[in-house]
Amino acid sequence: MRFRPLQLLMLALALACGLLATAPSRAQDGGADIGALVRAMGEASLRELQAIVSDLAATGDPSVTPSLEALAAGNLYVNDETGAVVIMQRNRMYDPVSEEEIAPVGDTDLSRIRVNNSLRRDIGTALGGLTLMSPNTATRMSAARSMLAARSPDNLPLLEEAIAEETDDAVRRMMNAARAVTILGMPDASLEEKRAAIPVVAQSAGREAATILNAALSTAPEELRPSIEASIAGIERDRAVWGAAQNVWFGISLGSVLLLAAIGLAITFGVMGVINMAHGEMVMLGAYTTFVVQEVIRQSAPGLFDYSLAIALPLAFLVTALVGICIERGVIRLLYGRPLETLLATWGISLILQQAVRSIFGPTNKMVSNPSWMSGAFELGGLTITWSRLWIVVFAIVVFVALLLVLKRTALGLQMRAVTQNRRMASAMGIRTPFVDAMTFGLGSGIAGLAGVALSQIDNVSPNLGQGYIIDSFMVVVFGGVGNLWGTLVGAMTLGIANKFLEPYAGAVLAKILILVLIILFIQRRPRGLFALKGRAVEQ
Amino acid sequence: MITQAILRALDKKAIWLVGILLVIAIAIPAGNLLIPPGQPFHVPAYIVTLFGKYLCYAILALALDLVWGYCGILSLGHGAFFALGGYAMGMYLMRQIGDRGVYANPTLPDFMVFLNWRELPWYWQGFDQFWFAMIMVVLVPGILAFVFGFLAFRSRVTGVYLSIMTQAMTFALLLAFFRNDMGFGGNNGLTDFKEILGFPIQAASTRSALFAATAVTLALSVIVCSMIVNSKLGKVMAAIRDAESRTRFLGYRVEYVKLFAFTVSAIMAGIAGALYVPQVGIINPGEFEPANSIEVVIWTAVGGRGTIVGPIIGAVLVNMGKSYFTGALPDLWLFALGGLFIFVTIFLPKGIVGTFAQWWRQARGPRRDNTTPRDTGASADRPLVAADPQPKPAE
Amino acid sequence: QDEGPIKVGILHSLSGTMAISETTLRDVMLMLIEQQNAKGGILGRQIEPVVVDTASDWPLAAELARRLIEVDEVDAVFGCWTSVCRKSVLPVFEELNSLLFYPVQYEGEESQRNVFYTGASPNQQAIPAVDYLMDEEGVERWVLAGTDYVYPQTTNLILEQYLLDAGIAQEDILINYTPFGHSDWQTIVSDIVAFGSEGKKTAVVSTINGDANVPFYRELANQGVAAEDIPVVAFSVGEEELSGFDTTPLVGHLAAWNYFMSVDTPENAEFIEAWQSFIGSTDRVTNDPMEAHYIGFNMWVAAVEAAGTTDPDAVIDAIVGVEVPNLTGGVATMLPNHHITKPVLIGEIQDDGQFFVVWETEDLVPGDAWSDFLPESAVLEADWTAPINCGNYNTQTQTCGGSTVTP
Amino acid sequence: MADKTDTMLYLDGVSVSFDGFRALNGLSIIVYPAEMLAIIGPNGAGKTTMMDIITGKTRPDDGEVLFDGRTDLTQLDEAAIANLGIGRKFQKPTVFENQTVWDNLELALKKPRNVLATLFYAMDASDRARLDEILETVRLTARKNDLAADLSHGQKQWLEIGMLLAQDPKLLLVDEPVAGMTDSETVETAKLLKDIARTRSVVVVEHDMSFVRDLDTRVMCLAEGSVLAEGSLDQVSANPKVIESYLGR
Amino acid sequence: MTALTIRAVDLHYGAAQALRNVTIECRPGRITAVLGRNGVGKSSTLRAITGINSVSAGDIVFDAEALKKSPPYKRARMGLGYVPQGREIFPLLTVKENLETGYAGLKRADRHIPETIFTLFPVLKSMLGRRGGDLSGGQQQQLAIGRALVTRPKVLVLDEPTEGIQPSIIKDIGRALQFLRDDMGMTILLVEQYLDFCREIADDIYVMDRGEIQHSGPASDLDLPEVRRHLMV
Ligand SMILES: Nc1ncnc2c1ncn2[C@@H]1O[C@H](COP(=O)(O)OP(=O)(O)OP(=O)(O)O)[C@@H](O)[C@H]1O
Ligand SMILES: Nc1ncnc2c1ncn2[C@@H]1O[C@H](COP(=O)(O)OP(=O)(O)OP(=O)(O)O)[C@@H](O)[C@H]1O
Ligand SMILES: NC(N)=O
Ligand SMILES: [Mg+2]
Ligand SMILES: [Mg+2]
Repeated sequence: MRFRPLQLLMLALALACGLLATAPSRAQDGGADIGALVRAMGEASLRELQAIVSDLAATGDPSVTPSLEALAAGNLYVNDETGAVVIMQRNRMYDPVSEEEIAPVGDTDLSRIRVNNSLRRDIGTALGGLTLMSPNTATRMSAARSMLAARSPDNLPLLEEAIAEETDDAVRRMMNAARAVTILGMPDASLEEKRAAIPVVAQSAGREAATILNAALSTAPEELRPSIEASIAGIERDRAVWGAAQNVWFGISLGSVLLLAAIGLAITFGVMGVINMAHGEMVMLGAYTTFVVQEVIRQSAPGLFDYSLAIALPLAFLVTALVGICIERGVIRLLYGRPLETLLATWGISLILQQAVRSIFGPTNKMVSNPSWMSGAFELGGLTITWSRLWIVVFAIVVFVALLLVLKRTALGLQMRAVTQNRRMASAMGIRTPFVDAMTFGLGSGIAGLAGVALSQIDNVSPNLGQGYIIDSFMVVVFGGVGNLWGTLVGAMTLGIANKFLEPYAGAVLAKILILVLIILFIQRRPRGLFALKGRAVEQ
Repeated sequence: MITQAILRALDKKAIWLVGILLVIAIAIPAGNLLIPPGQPFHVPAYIVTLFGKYLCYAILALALDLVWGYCGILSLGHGAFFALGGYAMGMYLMRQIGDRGVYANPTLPDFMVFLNWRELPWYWQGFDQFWFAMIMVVLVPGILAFVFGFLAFRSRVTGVYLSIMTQAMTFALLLAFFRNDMGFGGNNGLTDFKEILGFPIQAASTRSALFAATAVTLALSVIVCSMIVNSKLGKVMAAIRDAESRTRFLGYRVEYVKLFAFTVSAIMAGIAGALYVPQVGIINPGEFEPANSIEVVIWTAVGGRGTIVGPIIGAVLVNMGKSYFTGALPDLWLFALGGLFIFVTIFLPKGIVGTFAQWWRQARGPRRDNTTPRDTGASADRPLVAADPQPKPAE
Repeated sequence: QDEGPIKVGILHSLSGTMAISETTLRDVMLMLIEQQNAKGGILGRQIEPVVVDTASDWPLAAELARRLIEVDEVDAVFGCWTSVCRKSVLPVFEELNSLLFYPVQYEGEESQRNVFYTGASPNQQAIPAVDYLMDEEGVERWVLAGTDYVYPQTTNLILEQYLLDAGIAQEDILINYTPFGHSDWQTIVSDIVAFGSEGKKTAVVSTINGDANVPFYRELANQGVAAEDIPVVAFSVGEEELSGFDTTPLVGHLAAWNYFMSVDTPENAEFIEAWQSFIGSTDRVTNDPMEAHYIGFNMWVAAVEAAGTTDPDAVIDAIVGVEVPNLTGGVATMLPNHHITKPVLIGEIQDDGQFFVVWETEDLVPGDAWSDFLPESAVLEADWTAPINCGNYNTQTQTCGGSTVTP
Repeated sequence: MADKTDTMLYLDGVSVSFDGFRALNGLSIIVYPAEMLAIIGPNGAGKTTMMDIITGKTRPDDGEVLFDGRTDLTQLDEAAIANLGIGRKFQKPTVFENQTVWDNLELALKKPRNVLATLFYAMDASDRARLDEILETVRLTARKNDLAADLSHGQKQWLEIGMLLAQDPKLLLVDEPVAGMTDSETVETAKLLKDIARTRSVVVVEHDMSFVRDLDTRVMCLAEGSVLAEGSLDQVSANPKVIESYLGR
Repeated sequence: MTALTIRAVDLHYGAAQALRNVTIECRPGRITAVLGRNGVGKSSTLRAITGINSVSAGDIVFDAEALKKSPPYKRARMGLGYVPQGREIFPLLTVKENLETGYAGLKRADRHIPETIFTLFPVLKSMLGRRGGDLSGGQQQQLAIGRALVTRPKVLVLDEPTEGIQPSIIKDIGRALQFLRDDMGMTILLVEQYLDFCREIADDIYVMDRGEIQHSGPASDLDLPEVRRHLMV
């Protein structure tokens, strides 16, 4: 099993290419047979693979790109029987050299050729050189990025050639940055070249600019120093500003998570006065609904995966609203007029729901994935904004506004408030109190379910999901002022932003403790929360 | 004057309760130590420890009932006072280990040694003395409650706002005690105790003595609580619970009354924690968990709040249930426990004791019920706009 | 007395925060007992499991441990996950002289006569992982990120000393702690990125606990922290944790364990097969603590067979030196310090949620109860065989410290 | 304004507004010891607000509020004001619903209010006699062991009056005492208040003109937060502005 | 023909009986007044009619339909308007919203506030945006009456509506009730302590004592000595 016929050959090749690599050659017909090298990958160990990759790179032949890309992406497979190496993508096979599609040969076993980090890094560098001229913009971009990371003087001619041909602005900027960084690091580059490189580096080398400039500072000639120093100072200034902006953004995004988690509670607790300890479990049910939706989609319609959240949202709302209505009709209904008892009963409900989910779905984490539009990040000035967070912020605001409209602008909203303020009198005014109660609790629960869909995108989907948010949710609602939706919004955002400004100084643990202490002290100043209702009306 | 107040405290119910507790305090240790295993009345060591723990919980629940059931302050952070008392005791027990720790360091507890602490922090000084530790058992929870209460009651933080703030307090303490830097053993807490007052902590006789001490402390707590609630102060507390601002207009200093009840209650909770630690052998930040404090509320509600026996019965029964079910139905016990809570709320709205008392009274003839609050909503609910003072009519 | 079944206690949390990890261990124990019974039990007697739920409540764990031993009269207990659970039940096992098999990696600094530590101690996980990153990936800057509790704190203390000894500058080490269940990782991940973008090759050593890992990795993925740039090596992330999300963006990040489900050995294939059919789902994964229970259980069986009785004292004497196969093709030996020998494997996360082993120790590493990198414990040694018979024997003073003296 | 000394209650230029609405507008009132003042005025004139200010429930934006000619009430809280000897009956009867009628009165009974004193308080025969007497006065003897919650609206009014008596204050503020009482009860109440006013200062707010007539005392009409008219009832009710805004035609 | 009949009703609070065999007939287009001392059961009677308290025996017939155990909101939707004792304003809703709670049982076309309410109680119009709980006692009482009128009731039940209201508005209320009776044909059941007011507007009276009806007859009976006796202390 461990016998590898090609082992010796490979070793020899590796040595040879190691030699070759020291003298960069762009020869198109560099001796080694690409097909044989690719085929050798099928049986190679990790170390051998590393050698093969550098051999393939050394050929300089663009036709090695597909196989290397596939290898890095984990799409390169070997046929266990024939030893043939193929690319598998979306259940179709291609030849790794010619990129032609191959008919599947029976149901032979394919096993994936495994790669590790350092191999992927090697492939990245190798591909960088090979793909700088690729017709695909994204590929060129990542090639330019890997050139920037490599900072090797050897790449300079290649880069310059590519810059001349480049049509895309962003890619050209990245290439220029890579070139400037390389030049700045070269001892033998001319003063003029270096001088020109400084602003380019400062502007486009990203976070590393200061480090690169600092490194250059130590070797730079006297004349260049002031200009490098000025650039560094400029970068530091920018960084401070962007750092603050970043904290605000992080705070808003944490605030939106808190808002989402708390807003359902602002109904069941804030409006209805039910101390709803099962609120977290409603959030959890929403997340599990997302899981089930994704599971069904994965099984039956993988193409719809990007819509999974759109499908999960209404379903999660319905499911949790229904559960909420059942809880209201079954238990809470019997407890109006003694709100504190609801603490006891909903605690019991929360235990039961948790255990039920544990029994049905098992105690372990469930797999919920981000659709493509929820993954990754984009840059905004000096900020890295992740899509998932951005969408959650947007979603939180939409939910908030919708809820505000329901409560303030609809007949149901008015009736909800009337019923919870004086149930008997509301009934005597002709309001169907049982219906309104059920709807109110259902609405609060449904909104918790919506929060669950959002939280499933950033957190664990496990039976404990809800427990992690319940304390924060109560804190937000109380801090903002019970019964005031705006209070909940401002409360969530304040706590989020305060937390994120404290965290860099105090650390996550102390920040959290400090926030709690600040809330306690704040309540001494405003005993009924941020947006306290005032006047006689409250005291009755 | 004081004797009069104590005499008033000992109404028929309280005398019975104290009597039973004192009998238990003698009988169970005797059944464990004097009757050899295998004899019908032998009490296994397991039962002694277990009930010792339950009785500590009972003191805690009674303490909570004093503020919640009688004064309308729903504390969701009483576990914090319990834990602080426990830590004070734990620190004493830690110091008692002396050089018998794994690193044989005569002053530093083991966890400090392996985390490279060089010397004992100032706040650990003195805990090698039992009397000092006992003073701290009372002072630390007492002072925290006093300061917290002073701030909160003076600013008129009431109802759910107060409840959630007590929860914030215990949660902040939880996080703080988790930190190794605090010097309380991080999340592992304090453990590996050897001796208390020179007696080996695992010896059957020590265990029995601790049990007896717990039962006697519970009896004393019953007397103290009974004395408070049967006095005019008890009526003022109930008045505050039901109509806080009206009580002010009668000239009562609501904040001082609350502060008194809260501090007394915190001290009781702290003593309960101190008795608990040597019996279970560990104190860790888990005791600050908000869920633990909520459980205390639940024991009290199940037993019947606003009564003296209720919280004791609730604490013992719920915990017996938990002990039994976690072994008998490990996969289903949460359904059973959750179901129990729902059942009690709906069918026994005044808790076990309250409801039975009502049946009893009804069976004996239609007399007015004026011991337990009618409207269980009470003043802690006042900020909840839903508070609806009248019983719900049939719909 | 030797009639009827032999009882084995299973003391794990089936509810509360730890249920997510521990329920699987209960299940694997049930499977192992079932298998052993199918083989005829031990000493010709069947084994009867007694399951309790510690509900992530540590005083309750102590109470239940006492009940298992005193009331149910079990002969050995397999249980606990967290250190605090172990610490809380430990006095009970000592007092009632019973056996506890503890299957999870922990901070070390402990050896107790009645406890068998079948998980890794820091020298069997953390140190080899750091060696790997230093040697193979050329890492020069380190972020030690952990949940704020004893295991990460101790491990990081050990690692920090180890790194300083290896010539890493203090400013190249960033230590960061987060609360349990921390879910907002934006700031920390961006700090890591910033720390890692100063020119030196940077890696993250994560002792982040259980629940907090999923949001942490999701944030890593979203902020685009690629393993090629800043690899993260974790000690508490296994197959079970990864089954909670899509690992495609995380391919290449690492974990150090003593077992991976992906290890290709006949024993492991058999184990996985048995597990999946026992649990009735081919989606369920196996992980390191499960292997630890597998080893621990087999060791206990072997020791009981050897001693010819379940009597704890006899088993404690018999078990030291017992060798059983582990699942990765080697042999686990129970050492006199009640820890076991283990291989150390470094795996990279794959897009199917499995680990690809990229490195492993040549030899088995013996578990060290007392770290050599902490000044006070470097001189301590645990040896539960005659003549030392001590969990914390001071090799300098040649005395046994504390009260854990020979019984 | 007039001399502050020898006054029991002295309000000068008191104003307060809520969200821009001026509920009291430069209100000035003087009440002397052992004097009764009846206040009438349209709904929303500010009568209850005035009492809120005297008892410390609301802080005035402006103006002077003195008790006994020297104590500045705006600096004190409710309990301190109550302990000075100012008792109040609320417009909407507020009693301790979960306690018995007897306990309600016991709580109100004039005794030291501090924590330890209440803890060790024991009722003696004279206290008991006093409460029995009050129960007779408010006709609740038969219901002394019933919960206050079980009383009818009018009975709660009486209980609150009883509590006011038990407090034995120097200044009584009585907000609409006869609302919901029968005519004969109204007459009784007037007698009771007149009796009290022989030794105490009493401020009564009422809309029931026949009751005010029975009180036979100085009358003041408030409107829009300040004094509209003052004098005997006949003088005031002849005032066209009072007729216009209050009595109607 | 009656619009509302209470026949032989008993009502208990726990073990205590508050109403004994109470029978009241409200004839359409007339104002029926119920009088009695404090605590005789007047409010209990009205709460039995609205369904807030359930009766232990007897019938309540509204519009020829027996109400049995139907909940208050059904009765309200059938056309029963209620002004409770103690106002029972929704404290955190604005005056406007308090009035709008009456829309619940109305057809969409009817969902507006009748102008008569503002002519009767001009103060409400100027305070539409103020929270109900902030109003003065008398303003709240006016709001409570206005709120009941929004539901366009066929039968209006009022529990001491003049309590705490200034004399001029009491007169207005009297006029308004007469207007509702005469021009709108509304049936009105009124509990009142204020005898002069009753004398002026009531058509029929019932006098209660200790939970029982002691006398019934035309409003002119008010001056009979036996009626007076029941109203004395
Ligand atoms: N907190 C508040 N917010 C807004 N307006 C208020 C507030 N409190 C009182 N008001 C207004 O102040 C005015 C005075 O109210 P007040 O209760 O003092 O009247 P009153 O003279 O007692 O009337 P009534 O005879 O009806 O009891 C009223 O118009 C009321 O609506
Ligand atoms: N919720 C209740 N629980 C118990 N008893 C009650 C309740 N409400 C009223 N009662 C009692 O029932 C009797 C009748 O009360 P009701 O409120 O009907 O009197 P009323 O005639 O309206 O008196 P008022 O003129 O004072 O309003 C009273 O004796 C009262 O104490
Ligand atoms: N031992 C641990 N991982 O807590
Ligand atoms: Mg008023
Ligand atoms: Mg009435």
